[in-house]
Amino acid sequence: MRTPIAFFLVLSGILFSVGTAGVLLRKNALVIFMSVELQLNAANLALVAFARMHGDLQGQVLAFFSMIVAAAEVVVGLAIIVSVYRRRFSVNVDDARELRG
Amino acid sequence: MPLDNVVFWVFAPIAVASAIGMLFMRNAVHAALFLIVDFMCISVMYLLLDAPFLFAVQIIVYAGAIMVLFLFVIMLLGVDRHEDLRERLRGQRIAGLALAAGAALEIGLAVRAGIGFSRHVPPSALSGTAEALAKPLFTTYFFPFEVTSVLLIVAAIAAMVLAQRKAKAVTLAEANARNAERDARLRDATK
Amino acid sequence: MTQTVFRFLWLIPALPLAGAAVNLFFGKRLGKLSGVLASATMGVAFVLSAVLVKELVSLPAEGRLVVRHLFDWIKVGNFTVAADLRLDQVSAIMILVVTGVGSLIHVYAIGYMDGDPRVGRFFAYLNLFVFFMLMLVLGENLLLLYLGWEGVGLCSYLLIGFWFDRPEAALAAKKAFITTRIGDTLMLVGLALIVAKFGTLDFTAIFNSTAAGAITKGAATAIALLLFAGAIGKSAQVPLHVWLPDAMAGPTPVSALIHAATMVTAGVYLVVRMHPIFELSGVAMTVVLVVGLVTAIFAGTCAFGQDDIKRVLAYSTVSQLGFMFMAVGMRAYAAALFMLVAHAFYKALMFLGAGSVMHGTHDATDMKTFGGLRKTMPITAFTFLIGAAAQAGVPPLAGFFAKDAILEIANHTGRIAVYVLGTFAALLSAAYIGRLVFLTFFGEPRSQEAEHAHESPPVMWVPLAVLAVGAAFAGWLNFTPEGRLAGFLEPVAGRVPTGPGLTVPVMDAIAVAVTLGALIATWYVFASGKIDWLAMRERLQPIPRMLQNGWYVDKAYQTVFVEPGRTFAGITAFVVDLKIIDGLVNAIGAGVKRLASAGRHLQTGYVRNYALGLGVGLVALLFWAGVRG
Amino acid sequence: MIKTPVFDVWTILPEVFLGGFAILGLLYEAFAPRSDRRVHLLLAISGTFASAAAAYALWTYSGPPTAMAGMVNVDRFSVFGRLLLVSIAAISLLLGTHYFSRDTKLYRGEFYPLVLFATMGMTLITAAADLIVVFLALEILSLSLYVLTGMTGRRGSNEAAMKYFLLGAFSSAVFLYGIAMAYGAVDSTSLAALAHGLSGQTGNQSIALLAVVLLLAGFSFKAALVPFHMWTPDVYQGAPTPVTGFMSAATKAAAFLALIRVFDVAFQPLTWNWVPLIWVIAAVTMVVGAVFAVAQSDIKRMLAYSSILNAGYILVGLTAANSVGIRAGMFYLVAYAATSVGAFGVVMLVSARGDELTSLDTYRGLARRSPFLAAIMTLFLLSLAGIPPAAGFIAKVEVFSAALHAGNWSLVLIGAITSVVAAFVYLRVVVLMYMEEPDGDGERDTAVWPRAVLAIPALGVLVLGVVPGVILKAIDAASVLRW
Amino acid sequence: MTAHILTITTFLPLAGVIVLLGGGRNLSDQITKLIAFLTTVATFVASLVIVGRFDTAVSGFQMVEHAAWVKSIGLSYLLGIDGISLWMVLLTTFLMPLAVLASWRIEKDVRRYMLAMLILEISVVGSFVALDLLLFFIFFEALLVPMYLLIGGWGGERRVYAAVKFFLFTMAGSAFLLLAILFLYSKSGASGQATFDLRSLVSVAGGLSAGTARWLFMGFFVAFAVKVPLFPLHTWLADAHTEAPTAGSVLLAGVLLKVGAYGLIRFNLALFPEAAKYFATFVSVLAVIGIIYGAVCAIMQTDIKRLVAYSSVSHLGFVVLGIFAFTRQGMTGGVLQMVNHGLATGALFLLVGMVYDRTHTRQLGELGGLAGVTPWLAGAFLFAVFASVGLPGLNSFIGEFLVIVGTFSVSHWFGSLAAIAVILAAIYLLWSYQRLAYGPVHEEHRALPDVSVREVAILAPILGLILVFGVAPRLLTDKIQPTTNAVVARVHPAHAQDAAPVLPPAAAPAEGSAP
Repeated sequence: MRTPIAFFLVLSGILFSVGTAGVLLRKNALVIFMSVELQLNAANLALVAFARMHGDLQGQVLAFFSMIVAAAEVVVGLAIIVSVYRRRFSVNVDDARELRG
Repeated sequence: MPLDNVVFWVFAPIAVASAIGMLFMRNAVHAALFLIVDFMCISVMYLLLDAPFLFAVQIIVYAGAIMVLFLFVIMLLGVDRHEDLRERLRGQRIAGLALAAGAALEIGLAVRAGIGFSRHVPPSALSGTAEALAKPLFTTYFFPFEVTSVLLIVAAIAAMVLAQRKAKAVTLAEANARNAERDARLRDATK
Repeated sequence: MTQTVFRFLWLIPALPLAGAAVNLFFGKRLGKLSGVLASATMGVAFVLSAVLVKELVSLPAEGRLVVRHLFDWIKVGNFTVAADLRLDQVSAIMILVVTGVGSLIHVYAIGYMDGDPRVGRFFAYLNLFVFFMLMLVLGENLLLLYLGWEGVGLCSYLLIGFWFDRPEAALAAKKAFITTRIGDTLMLVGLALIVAKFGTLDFTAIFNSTAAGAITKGAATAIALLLFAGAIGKSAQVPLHVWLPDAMAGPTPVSALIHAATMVTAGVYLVVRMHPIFELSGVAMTVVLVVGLVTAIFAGTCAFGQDDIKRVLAYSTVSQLGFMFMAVGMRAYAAALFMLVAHAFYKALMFLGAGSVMHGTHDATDMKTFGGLRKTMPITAFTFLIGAAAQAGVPPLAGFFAKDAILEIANHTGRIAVYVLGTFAALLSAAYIGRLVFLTFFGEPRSQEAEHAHESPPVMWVPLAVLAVGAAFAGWLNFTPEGRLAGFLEPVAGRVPTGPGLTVPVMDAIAVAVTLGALIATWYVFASGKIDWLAMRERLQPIPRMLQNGWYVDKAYQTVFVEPGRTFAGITAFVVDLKIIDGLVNAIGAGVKRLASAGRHLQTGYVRNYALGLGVGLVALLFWAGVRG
Repeated sequence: MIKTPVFDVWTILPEVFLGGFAILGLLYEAFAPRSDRRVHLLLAISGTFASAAAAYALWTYSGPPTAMAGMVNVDRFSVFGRLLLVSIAAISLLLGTHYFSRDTKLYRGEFYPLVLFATMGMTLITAAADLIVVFLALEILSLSLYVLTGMTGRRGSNEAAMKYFLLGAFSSAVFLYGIAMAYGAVDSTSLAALAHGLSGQTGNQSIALLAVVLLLAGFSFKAALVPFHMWTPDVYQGAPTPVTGFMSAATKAAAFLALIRVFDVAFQPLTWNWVPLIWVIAAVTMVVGAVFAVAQSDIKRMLAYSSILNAGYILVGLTAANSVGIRAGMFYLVAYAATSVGAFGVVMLVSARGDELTSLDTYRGLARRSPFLAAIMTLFLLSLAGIPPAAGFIAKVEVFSAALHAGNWSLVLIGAITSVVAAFVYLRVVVLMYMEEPDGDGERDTAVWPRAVLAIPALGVLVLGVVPGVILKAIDAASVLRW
Repeated sequence: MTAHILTITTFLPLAGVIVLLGGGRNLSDQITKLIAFLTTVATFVASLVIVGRFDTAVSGFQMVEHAAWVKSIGLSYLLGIDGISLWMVLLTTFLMPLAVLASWRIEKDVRRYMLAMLILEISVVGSFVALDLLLFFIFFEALLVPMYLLIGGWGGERRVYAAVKFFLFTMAGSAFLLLAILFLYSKSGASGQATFDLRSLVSVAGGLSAGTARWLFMGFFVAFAVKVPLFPLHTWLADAHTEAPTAGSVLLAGVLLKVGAYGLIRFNLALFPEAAKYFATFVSVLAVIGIIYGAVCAIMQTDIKRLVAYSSVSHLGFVVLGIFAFTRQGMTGGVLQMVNHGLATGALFLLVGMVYDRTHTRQLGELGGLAGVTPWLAGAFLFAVFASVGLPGLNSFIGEFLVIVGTFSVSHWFGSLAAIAVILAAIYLLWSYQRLAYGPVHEEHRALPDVSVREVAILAPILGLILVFGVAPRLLTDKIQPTTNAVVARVHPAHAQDAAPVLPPAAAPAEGSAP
């Protein structure tokens, strides 16, 4: 393969940072959560890239596990967001600030 | 210019672009769609990296299941309206972007220092097909694999505990009314 | 055989102490008896002292020193202070005076204090005073002396303030203690210096090593002056004399005993006792002489300006003490002690007389309201007259010889200035005492009290009589040309080297002339009735008022020391301490609190801010690691 | 032909028990006509006991250091961790039961299985020998805690859940990225392999450093270290009090034990790179924890900051990257766990129904209303302030002397000063309890048996303070990591 | 039985604690007080046994009890006593029953109050006999809590402020103390098991570089300077004394302050003799400032308790000055002064308390003429006042004199300046006494009762001792000296022999004409 591994890593790094930015900038809980998903994917990409670099499959297995984790997290996360919405009819995280100080 | 290079240079920009697109879409649905595009590109990268199985899983699980779930929730909650992107928290936007850039920069630097951009890996014999992955999964990684089951159980309980509650009957109309009223309040607050 | 007697030396102070203890706790039950008891202990102590002194005299002239070791008081490292009693010529004289005059005053007090509800406590304090006074004069080391020194101060405080419900009494008591305390503290430093130089406080050891040249002239001067500061305070010399006139707020027997006969003479005793060191530093001697001279004249003028009979006597005491210090300053220790004894008699006599007068006139003390009392209270008047004459220096009474001896030495040691000024002081003392006598006992009664005055009971006039005898004949102690007393004291005091000067008869003549002149003049002004002295005084203002206020020394101290001091203390306590130091502490606390509330605002409740926090931390760590990696 | 490695299940029996009883609880909840707290409690408690017994059995285990194909460590360190966590869980379960019996409309049967699952995740994390297991275990406990936090569905509780979840997800993404980097650095995620790879220069330093930082961030979030702590006060306040107690004690313990294992084994070769990092974090954490606590008016928030502060102290001990420091940290964890569970237990009893009464004013004159609660609360506060004869004192001595031994005296100085500030915070509560008069009526929650339960941690705090020797020997033995 | 006399003395109050706890709320207040009183008396008796067994020939520690406590960290239960701690212990056990008696009028939470008192006694006595640094620190910290509760629970109007201030000040100090102790401890670990044993740490400290030793000295010093308290760190004292209940003030002044001075000798001098010499001037200056500063502040106080509090600052300055003169007289005088101040100021606070019980005011402006209404109370007050003024024949004088002498031989200036306090003491004490007892009596105070039997029982022993130690100070000094001499010899060997030139024995004075 002609593409240097580093490119993939940099790509994953960029995606990771974009995900970070999403978490920091968006107010919609769902979108924030999506950004987290993006970060997880970035991590996966890095794992797979490293796997390719080392020339073994561990990395891919790890990526597989992380997908499972992501799935589970999504379930819990969406459940929480739904229950929050039921309470305050909003998924805008800026509205939820009764606890502060 | 070899094929894989071309593929990479085609899809990598798309991936980044769609990610950024997600970042700036005022509508949650659009954001979700951009994310799906992003996941697709990543799956292509998997293909380039000899991970056919993950390529499949990525499309099915992520682009398929997970994002559909997202869209479903978005619809369910009826929050597919335009979210105003005006930033009310002082310095949040600048800081956020700066931090993101910083993180990207650091990772880039570390990669350059650790691996270098001219390092090419020889084509490897084993490619991540299903059976190839099955072997470590059921030997070395058997225990973690079992542990994931617990994870899923917990997730299931979570869904039951949190979602399954006698919701106070609230019509979408009411909800939207509240939202409008709240947005107005916030707008005043920001003036 | 002899030491069997000296073994009872400790009883002399112990007896009054016992009396004090009993009176203190059971005074109320004893009632009248308390006075009797107190006087009894004093009497026994006097007899015992007499016996011991007789024994002492029977010893060979060189061996006339008895030291009885009781127990080791302090013992730290090589530094030991023993509770030792020392009986030598000087202390012999002192204990005789203290116990003798003391017991007379005790007896007198029985009558004077009759009817006071707290008489028991009075006699307890009086006895306690005597105990401390005896410790002062019998102590073999400076610390015991200091014990007595402070003890008499305490009792003086208690007795001046005995009628504490009178504010002036309370104030006077405090003033007396604190003023003397200033001197005492310097004296304490002197003690410390002595320990530093000699490593001991025992007289014998100090004298020996002084003789052996253990310390330099400078050190001697320092020590001497510090000790003399103590003497100035106790003996009410300028500039620390201010407490004594106020001390007259106490009961009269107290004034007689403490502020005339005994305590105030402690300073003289101290200097005499420590004379080797004073002599080693010539400077100190000069200082003593000057202070004494100044005081004698200064107090004399003040005494002349007083209307309160007791204040006159108080200032007179100060000036008489000045005479004694003059003598000491000229190394005439014998003369000084002689004067001390004589003064003890006639001044005590006059105070008691004054007390008797007050007793007869319902506690009136203003001489302007007296007059002609010699008719209504003859005994008092007669005895008082003897005392007055003695002080004025009418031969052949005690005062004449005492004062003469001092002036003679001044003259014969070529100190002409001293002689002249001393004579002037003598003139003053004759004058003010004359004024007192004539205003009080002669002329016509000037008030109801004066007319209806009555003689005091025997328990009061008998002591007067006895003292009068003493005042009259104390002179014989030192009658012979070389002086009996002087001879007796010579081993301790040494003999003053005398040079040429006026012959004794000449000086006697001058002295008598001065005295009689003064007396006649005062008679003419105050008793002859030919002159309206009050009017004259008005014409002479402001000088009389200045004399009456003791040259405004009190006011000066008030404005120069007391007020600024109080302000300073106030600033320290309420500005420096509360505002600055404590303020700093509280400020720190407040700072933390402010920081904390700032923290509360950091915790906005916006989850995205929290995420920002995470991000910041993360990136910061990344960079840190990047910098290092 | 695949040859499967041997799996001796003994080595993970404690987790098996926890998970098993959790599932039993779920089945009961699912099929019982109406779920009964007592049955749940019985199941869960027996689960903890079984697990504890199984863990204790491993104390004398002398097989190979790792099992499950090198996925879990078997050493006394993990046994210690399990016993600690399981006992915290047991007490929390008991307190939780009272919490629900007091206010039945908050009651949900899933509480018990979830606590068990969370505990399982925690115990697993202390035994994990491979980063992937660490990650999975971390997720198990996190997910369960998110749910527990939001369980009662009161506004506060579910706002807390959302905050906790979003930030938690963020941090676990970071953590995962760290794992990826670690894998990239040396071709493996097993701790032993990492250690080997990094000590021999085969490993990739700069990528490894990236991994160090990212993983540190992940752990710091769980352990509530500044600046990854900001969720703590809100979540502690919002969560149901028994859950808060469980979280504060158990999560911290798990996170730190994992941190110790990962950094003192896997990144042991990089010690000189990460010690400065945790040095700084420790310093900042202590200052922030101590100072910010001063202005709090809600006891749960105050205790949250105090938990942040204590996390800082533990980290101080860890700056001495050696067995002394580990021992100190472990003892501190025990002391803090007992203290914190107890303190939140008292908070629960004082706050009466639901979680209304958690403002400091509630504690006015508590000594008069219920002397016992006031007394043990004082004991816990003393322990937090590190004043003898409470356990916190010995703990502080341990961590400080460990750090001093490593020469970090300036860090200890900061610690000493912050502990004074902290003392002021705790004093305020004591003042309220003992020196002010009660304004409200008499005490509200007079139940006896939860008090009896609270006597356990109280006793523990006292015993650990007076005769710490009883446990220090064991900790000595446990402070040696096998890999 | 007497083998473990120190343990027994220290923990005897624990018996009382247990009884009170066991008794629960159904003990009547009277019984509670009685139990507390009997316990403290028993403790006092036990401590008398210590005096009986004390061997003057030994300059080191006696009746040492050693037992490993927490092996793994080298913490040991190590008790011992020497000429200094002996009297500190006795002072404590002696004042304690009086303090309990003085608390007889307490009505609020009697049981909790007495518990605090007993626990306080344990921790104070413990900190005097502990020879293991950590053990000492434990007691040292532990005694904060009961005292804090006493002030804050039963004090005056601003009690909470005072209590918290007291706690934080001491806490801040002891933070540095702990740091220093642990530093030494970690150094001691270099050779085998690290330890807190004072005796072995002495050698460890000896091995440190001068710089390190000085830092550690400061660590210890700050903690003890707060407790003493030395000049800039004294502000907690005024508030604490003023707000504390009578017994609290008595113990605070009588005992707690001594812990600081004691610590200076026991630890600072023992561990860091060189540093001690290095800082001697600095400390002495602080002490002298404190002596005068405290006295000056006292002059202007109108609250009599506050006045006595400031006088304590002044008196404790003497103690420290004496200690840091490093002469036998100074050191012995300092220790002696610790005892004396405990008695004199303790008595003063007790009397102030009695006055307050009658008049319910501490403001001198609202008092006056008590000497006429309650002569015995006023008399006792005057006695205590003159004890504090330093009247020869009463205890304080000896201490002050020895300190002045001991300091003077080293520095004329310090000695002389310290002496100024003797004047100031007379000023503020006599002035306050005049306003309290002299002058016309206030109307509402016409019919005040004089001392009751209980009060006599409180005052008689303490006033008696004041007199006894004034006349026979050797009762104390003979036991103190061996230790202090040893300390001086260690810190400043040059002063082991007295600075003053030892003169040839003077020609023996004739004992009468005895052979």
